[in-house]
Amino acid sequence: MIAALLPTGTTPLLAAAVASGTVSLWLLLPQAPGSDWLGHRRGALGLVLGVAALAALAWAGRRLGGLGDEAVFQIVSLVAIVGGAATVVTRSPVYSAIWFALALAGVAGVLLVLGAQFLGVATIVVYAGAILVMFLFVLMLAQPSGLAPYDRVSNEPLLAAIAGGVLLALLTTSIGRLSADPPACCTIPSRADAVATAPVGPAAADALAADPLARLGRELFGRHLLAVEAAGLLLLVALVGAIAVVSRGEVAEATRKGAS
Amino acid sequence: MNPTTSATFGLLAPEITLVVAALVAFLGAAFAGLRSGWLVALVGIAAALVLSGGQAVDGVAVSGPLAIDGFSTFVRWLVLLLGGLVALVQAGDVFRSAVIREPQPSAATGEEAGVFLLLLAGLSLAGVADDLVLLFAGLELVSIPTALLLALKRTDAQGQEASLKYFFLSLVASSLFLYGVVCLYGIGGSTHLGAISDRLRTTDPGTVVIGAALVPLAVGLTLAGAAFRLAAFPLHFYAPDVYQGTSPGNAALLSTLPKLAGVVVLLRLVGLAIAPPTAPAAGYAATAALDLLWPATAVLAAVSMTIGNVMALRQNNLRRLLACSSIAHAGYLLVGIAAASAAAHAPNGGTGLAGGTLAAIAGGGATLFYLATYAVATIGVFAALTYIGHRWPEWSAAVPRPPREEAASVADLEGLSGTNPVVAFTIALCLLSLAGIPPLPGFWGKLSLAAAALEVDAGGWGPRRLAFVALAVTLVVNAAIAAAYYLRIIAAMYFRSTTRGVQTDGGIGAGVGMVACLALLGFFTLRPQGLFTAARRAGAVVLRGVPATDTAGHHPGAPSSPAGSSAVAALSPVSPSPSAVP
Amino acid sequence: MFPALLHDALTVGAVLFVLGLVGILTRRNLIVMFLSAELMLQGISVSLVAWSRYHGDFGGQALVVFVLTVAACEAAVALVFVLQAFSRTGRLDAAAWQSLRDAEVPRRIDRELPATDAAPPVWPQLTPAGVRPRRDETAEPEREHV
Amino acid sequence: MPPNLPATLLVLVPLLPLLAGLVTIVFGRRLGPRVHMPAVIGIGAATGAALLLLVAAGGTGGGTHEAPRPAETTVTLWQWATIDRAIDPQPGSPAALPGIAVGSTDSGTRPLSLAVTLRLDPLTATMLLVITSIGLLVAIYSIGYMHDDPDQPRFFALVSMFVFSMAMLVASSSFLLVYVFWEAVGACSYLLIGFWFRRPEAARAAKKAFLVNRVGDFGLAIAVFLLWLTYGTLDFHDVRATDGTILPGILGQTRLADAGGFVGGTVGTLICLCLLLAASGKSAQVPLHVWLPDAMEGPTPASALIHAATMVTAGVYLVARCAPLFVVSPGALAVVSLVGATTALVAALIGTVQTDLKRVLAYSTISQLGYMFASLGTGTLAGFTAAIFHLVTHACFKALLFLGAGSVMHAMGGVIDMRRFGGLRAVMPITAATFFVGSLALAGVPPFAGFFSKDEILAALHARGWPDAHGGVHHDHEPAAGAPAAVRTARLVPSTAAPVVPAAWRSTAPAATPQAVGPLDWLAGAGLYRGLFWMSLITAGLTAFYTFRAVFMTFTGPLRLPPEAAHAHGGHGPDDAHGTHGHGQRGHESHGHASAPNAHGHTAAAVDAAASHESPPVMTRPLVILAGASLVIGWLLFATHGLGGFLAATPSLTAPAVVATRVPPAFHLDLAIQGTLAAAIGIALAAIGHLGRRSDAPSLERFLGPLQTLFARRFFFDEIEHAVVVRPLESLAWFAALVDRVVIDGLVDAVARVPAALGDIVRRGQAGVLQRYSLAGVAGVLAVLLALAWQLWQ
Repeated sequence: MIAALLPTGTTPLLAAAVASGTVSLWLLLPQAPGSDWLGHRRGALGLVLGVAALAALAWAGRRLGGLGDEAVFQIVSLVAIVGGAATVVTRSPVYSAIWFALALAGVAGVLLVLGAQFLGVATIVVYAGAILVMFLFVLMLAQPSGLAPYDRVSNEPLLAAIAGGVLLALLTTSIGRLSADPPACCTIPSRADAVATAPVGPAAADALAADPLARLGRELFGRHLLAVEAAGLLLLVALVGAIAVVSRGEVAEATRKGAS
Repeated sequence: MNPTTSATFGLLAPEITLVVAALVAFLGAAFAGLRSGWLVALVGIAAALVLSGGQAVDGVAVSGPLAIDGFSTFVRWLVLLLGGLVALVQAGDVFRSAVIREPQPSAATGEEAGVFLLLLAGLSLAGVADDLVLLFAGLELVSIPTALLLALKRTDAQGQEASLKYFFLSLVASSLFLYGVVCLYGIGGSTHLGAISDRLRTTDPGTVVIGAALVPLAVGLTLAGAAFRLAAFPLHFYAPDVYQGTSPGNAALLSTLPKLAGVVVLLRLVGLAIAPPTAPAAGYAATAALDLLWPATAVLAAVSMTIGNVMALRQNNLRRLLACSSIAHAGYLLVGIAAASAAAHAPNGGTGLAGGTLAAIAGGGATLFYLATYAVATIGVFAALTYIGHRWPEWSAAVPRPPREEAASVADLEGLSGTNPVVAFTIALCLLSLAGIPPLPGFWGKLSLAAAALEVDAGGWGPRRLAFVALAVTLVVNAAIAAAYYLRIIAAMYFRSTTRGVQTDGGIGAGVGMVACLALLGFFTLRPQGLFTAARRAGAVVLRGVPATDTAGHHPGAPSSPAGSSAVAALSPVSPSPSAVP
Repeated sequence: MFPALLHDALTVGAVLFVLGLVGILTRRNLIVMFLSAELMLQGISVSLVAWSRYHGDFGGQALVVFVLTVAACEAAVALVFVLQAFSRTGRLDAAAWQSLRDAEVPRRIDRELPATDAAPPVWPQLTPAGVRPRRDETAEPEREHV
Repeated sequence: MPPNLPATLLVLVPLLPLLAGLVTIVFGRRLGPRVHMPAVIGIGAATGAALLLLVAAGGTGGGTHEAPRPAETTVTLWQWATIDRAIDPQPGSPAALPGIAVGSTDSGTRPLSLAVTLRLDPLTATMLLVITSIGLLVAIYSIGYMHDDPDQPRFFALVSMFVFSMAMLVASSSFLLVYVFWEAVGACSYLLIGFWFRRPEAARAAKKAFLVNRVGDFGLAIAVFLLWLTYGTLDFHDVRATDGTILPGILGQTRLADAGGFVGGTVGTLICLCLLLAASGKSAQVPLHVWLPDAMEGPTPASALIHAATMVTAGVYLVARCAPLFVVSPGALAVVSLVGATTALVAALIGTVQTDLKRVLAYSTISQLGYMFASLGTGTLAGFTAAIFHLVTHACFKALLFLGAGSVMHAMGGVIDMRRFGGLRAVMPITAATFFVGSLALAGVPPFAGFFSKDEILAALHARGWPDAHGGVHHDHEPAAGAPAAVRTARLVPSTAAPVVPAAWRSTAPAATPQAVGPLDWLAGAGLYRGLFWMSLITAGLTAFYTFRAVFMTFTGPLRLPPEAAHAHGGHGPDDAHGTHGHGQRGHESHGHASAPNAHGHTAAAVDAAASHESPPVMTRPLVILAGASLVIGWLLFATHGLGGFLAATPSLTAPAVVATRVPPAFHLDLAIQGTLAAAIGIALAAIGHLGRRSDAPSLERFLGPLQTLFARRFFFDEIEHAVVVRPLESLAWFAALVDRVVIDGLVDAVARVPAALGDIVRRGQAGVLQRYSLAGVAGVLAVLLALAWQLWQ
């Protein structure tokens, strides 16, 4: 009967996962202690709800078929999600960054399962290897010790968690509706036609198995060559701009100090 | 799929010129001690304009991820024109910095100019893109340089705060937009816009299911991305703060070029869902997208213009006031988009020209026309503000003269008609155009927007028509409200006297930019027809969903292809020179 | 009929996207905000690759390459902004930047926060004999307003 | 007259003032003392051209018994813009004109061309002559009045630009152009009210005028949109396309020839009400009249030109021009009349207690404009022509009165408060005499101009209130409702040659056209017009009262001059004039020059009468000319019935429904007597209260005048009169003034305040906190997403 109330595309299990995930996120987000009756219990409660949400989410997922695939996918996506959640809720920014590295590992795993080997490796190399390390430097530089007050409170955690929950519900419902029946207007009387006109789909996906890296390269430097050039420009402008901003800031700083 | 060939690069001559100019500016500044980077920028823009002048306007030239058609040519011209005006203002800004000695005079003008040129190149690429990847890359090539310019042009605390806010909010907005792109890709199965359009309009059940599931997300999130660039509700909050915290030249940039990007995105989105004249039928997902898009844009339009205008009423900081006005103008622009998307799926009309497509084109054309007139007027105001630069405070001869203050509030413009009549006249004319006082171009723009809104379902009085009549009335009411605060500025300039001196240390570049905007406004007042026709053609091309073919045909007058030529001929402005009946 | 892998991968992407969004909305540390934004991009990448696999089209993967590039650029720019912000205010707090706001709105100030999660350690102070005990103002736990 | 001459002249009429204005702007400073030359010459030449046009526009008009044929000439200057698709009128609606080729509607690509087209017809010719001739006289007068002002170039440039804009407004042949120049005259008016912008009152008044007018302009904009939606064009005239098809204009002859060519019902009424809103804004009708009294802060010649004679009549012109649109919406017509008569009465009441001479005249202008609207609202040919007739005569005598007031103000050193001077007939005989003539005309005393035009208005109202009394024919047995009433009555005209009462005149009758009944048509009953007639009659009495109160206060009684008067002509240096004109002379405090020792006492005796003198001839000659005109024009135009017959050839007034109401011109002796009696009572009351008294005497001290003992017998009469007539009248007038100030002004202010209050709420959101912004933005996006998902998936 609950299912009847829910819109097509979502299930009670999924809805429960989203709801408990929302509450858990709210509980776990940094908040000033003593702000409500939950007190120190909120962390434990949040963890319990979070685990429940993850379990429900995993249970609500589709069965992938092979046990090996299934297990691998479950594990890497679990790592990604747990890492992501921990990034968001951990108070210390340094730990947060490290959790983010874990999430990246999970995402890389998901990408590998999805057959995007190059992207999986690139994610690790680009993010974990470059960006994250840079940010850790900055963190160490900027925050030598302890927790700053602004790390221990967050901005409107309840409203943000609700917003996130609503968005997640919307997204999962949309995803769930992908396997719904077509709208009444567009059911083609004869299924044979439908099959005949069916374009790429799961069947075409198998084509990916053959030499994906070469195909990706061909795509990138064939059709998307211009975009590659544009990306080069983007990197150039970011580099030059960043340096210019820094140097100008230094000049301004010097002028300010000289003036005072 | 069209491969990228050397011809592709040939079609991109203007953009490549911009990039080369940017490289010259970068390298010159770094290694050759180039000090006048903005001069390089102006030369580069001029060269790009010359090169783009030779491109074909009619027909579609498709190569790789590019589609050079009437729309992209129009966008490119607009980018280069507005870019040139903004560059003039920015160049003036440098001179101003030189006078007030805040940062080193020419510390990084080469870098600034190069970043700006790459911004223009990115915007132009977004205009010519026929592919989601290139569109995304082009849009990011707008966002990141914009944030960098914000940080480069003003390095004090306010400038930093402005750039920080803009950057982080643009992160959120781009992520939302990108998820919308993901949904479009999920529907389309390809990054090619034409392929996405085909899949949107298909009747194949499997694809229709995907479309039905993802269309709300795709429409809503793409709209969110565009709303941030337009500074429209609900992602408008940054505008007043960022405008206030940055230089007038940057404010001129922010209020025009990202808006153009937003309009390009929205028009492309509407165009995706419109069936070309030769297509058999409109598909479920496409019509659903249009049916979702028009109420959303109509509501956002009404809210944006109302919020912007009422918020501007009591502002005293000029840039803050103009930011609120920019929010309001984003709302006006959305009126045209709403009209286009509603008219594109007329309930009684079929596909192609017979249905509401003509009214849709009216909406798209009106949006582009309004954008051009708005941008020229608003750049004119900011150019004048840049040119004014600083004012001396009131002082008596007995005490030492206090330092100059930046002309930032409405009160700082008092008595300007006496001290700088040309500047005051330019500001007044630009503001009157923004207010939509006839016969200035802003009036023609508002008129064409309202007309486009009223053309929706012009056959009967259904609920959609009532909604659009209400939208048009909202527009007119808002124009009346807006007159109040524009008038306040004009009254300050003309009806107050002052003893304060004006510094006009903004530099000659801003002065030239100001006069150029004035001249353009005057020209469009007397001859709006040319711009109007061009905007309408551009709207026709992007909204008709012309199938992307490699044939560069479709000349309006060519009798060779009957279907195409009649379609185009019907779209081109007919002027049978009516004569009065004696 | 509908591939389960697509469904699950999209769900993972959506969860990551939403987590990142919540992070950027709530966390006030500029660096954590940026990491959250990257998390959103990760979610987008996963979704794109999932669709790419479903459609058998490499455009999605190509788009992910560009998303990665953009992320790198954003990282560079964000680093500069964050560093500059830190050098000016000495904090990485997003809410510290409020000087640009409407003239009529007061500055928003957080509730008072204790300096650490635990109760502040108060060290006994030995007063020399014969001298009246004096309160040391500087030893008072610093209470921060943000 | 050569065939091309009218077209050329028509272009010249606006062009010459435009050139004059441009020349003044460009060469203003270099012209030195001859800065007025371009304006005077340009407007003068335009006046000549307008005179010739009046002859050219005569056409076939003039006949009084046969229905006149419409006379119209159009000249297209250039195509402004072309929009490749116009909205076609909804098929089946009256606007679609069945049976006439409406362009190539089948292809759906009928172009809409926005051409700059001028038109010439009797209405335009009349208006052009009024505008240019009053403009010329005002320009000449200003030579004297403004001769010390350092900003003369700006003044003459603005006057020229105003004459240009106003001429274009009445000559343009498209609603869009009308809208453009509607705004342009508003802008000129704004700049002229704020001419002495260093005075905060002037700047405030200018802003108020602009904002109130924006409300009216909003109405016009909506009306233009609705017209476009309904008729698919904005041109007045028919346009012949190259392929020979005729695109019927809204007021074109094709449409006028078709009895059912105009859309009535809800849409028609809505259009008319929007037009009325626009007209109310420009013509200062209740409740948008609040700007006009404040507009008197401008220079007096500008007040005479813009705020008395020409611009404020733009609303009257607009309604008259759109007569066919109004006639099919009797409800809207009734509202027009109601608004007009209410305005007339309220403004007259307020005028009775004003002490500022220019404000008395301002309220009088509002009141007289109300008369014109009341007349227009009758919807009869007589009503329309009477309104234009009154417009013409009113332009004459009101310009005269304003210029006279300006002359007084000029001589009194800028003082305009009637309590501070008196008995001026001794020092300013010409001004006094001409002012007196103007007052007689305004009061409606025969045989002055106002008498005839007011009589026609009263007659028009009377004819609607008591149709039977005018030989009306009852149609108690109406034919089937399906037959077009207008056609029916048109058929009756030649056969009976008697006035016919359209069915719509009676309260329960259906609309004049067979189409939908408008939502307000129940208003248009005879009872309403009876009430309006009585209101107008009372207004006539009040008009006479306040006019002569002003005359007596200003020109009779013992001679008293304010101290500022001594400075008015003490020296002619620019500084002096600047001091008197430029700086807050409206205040009651003694102003003058701070440096000059105030040697003069405040009493009349102390003032050297010689210091103040009659205005120079360049100022008095226009007064004399206008006085002469006020004396003869009414009689001339009435006796020959020239104007009525002339105007009847205006295309707008040849719509069948209008023509059907033709009545033979007649002089209604009973009405004339009633009107004259009302005026006489008003004058008598004013004389009792003010004739020969000190103008600053408070009403309770009236009996302290020097003639007290001689008129001892009047003591009781005065007291009774005071208790029975003056006191109630005064309290009523004060009440009206109070309502005006508090309620209506407050209402206008409130309308302005709502957006500001809303803005203050919205501004709270701009708290400057980054994450607040992102949260709010994401919430908004989520709301949109949820709405979209719900819409598609529900």
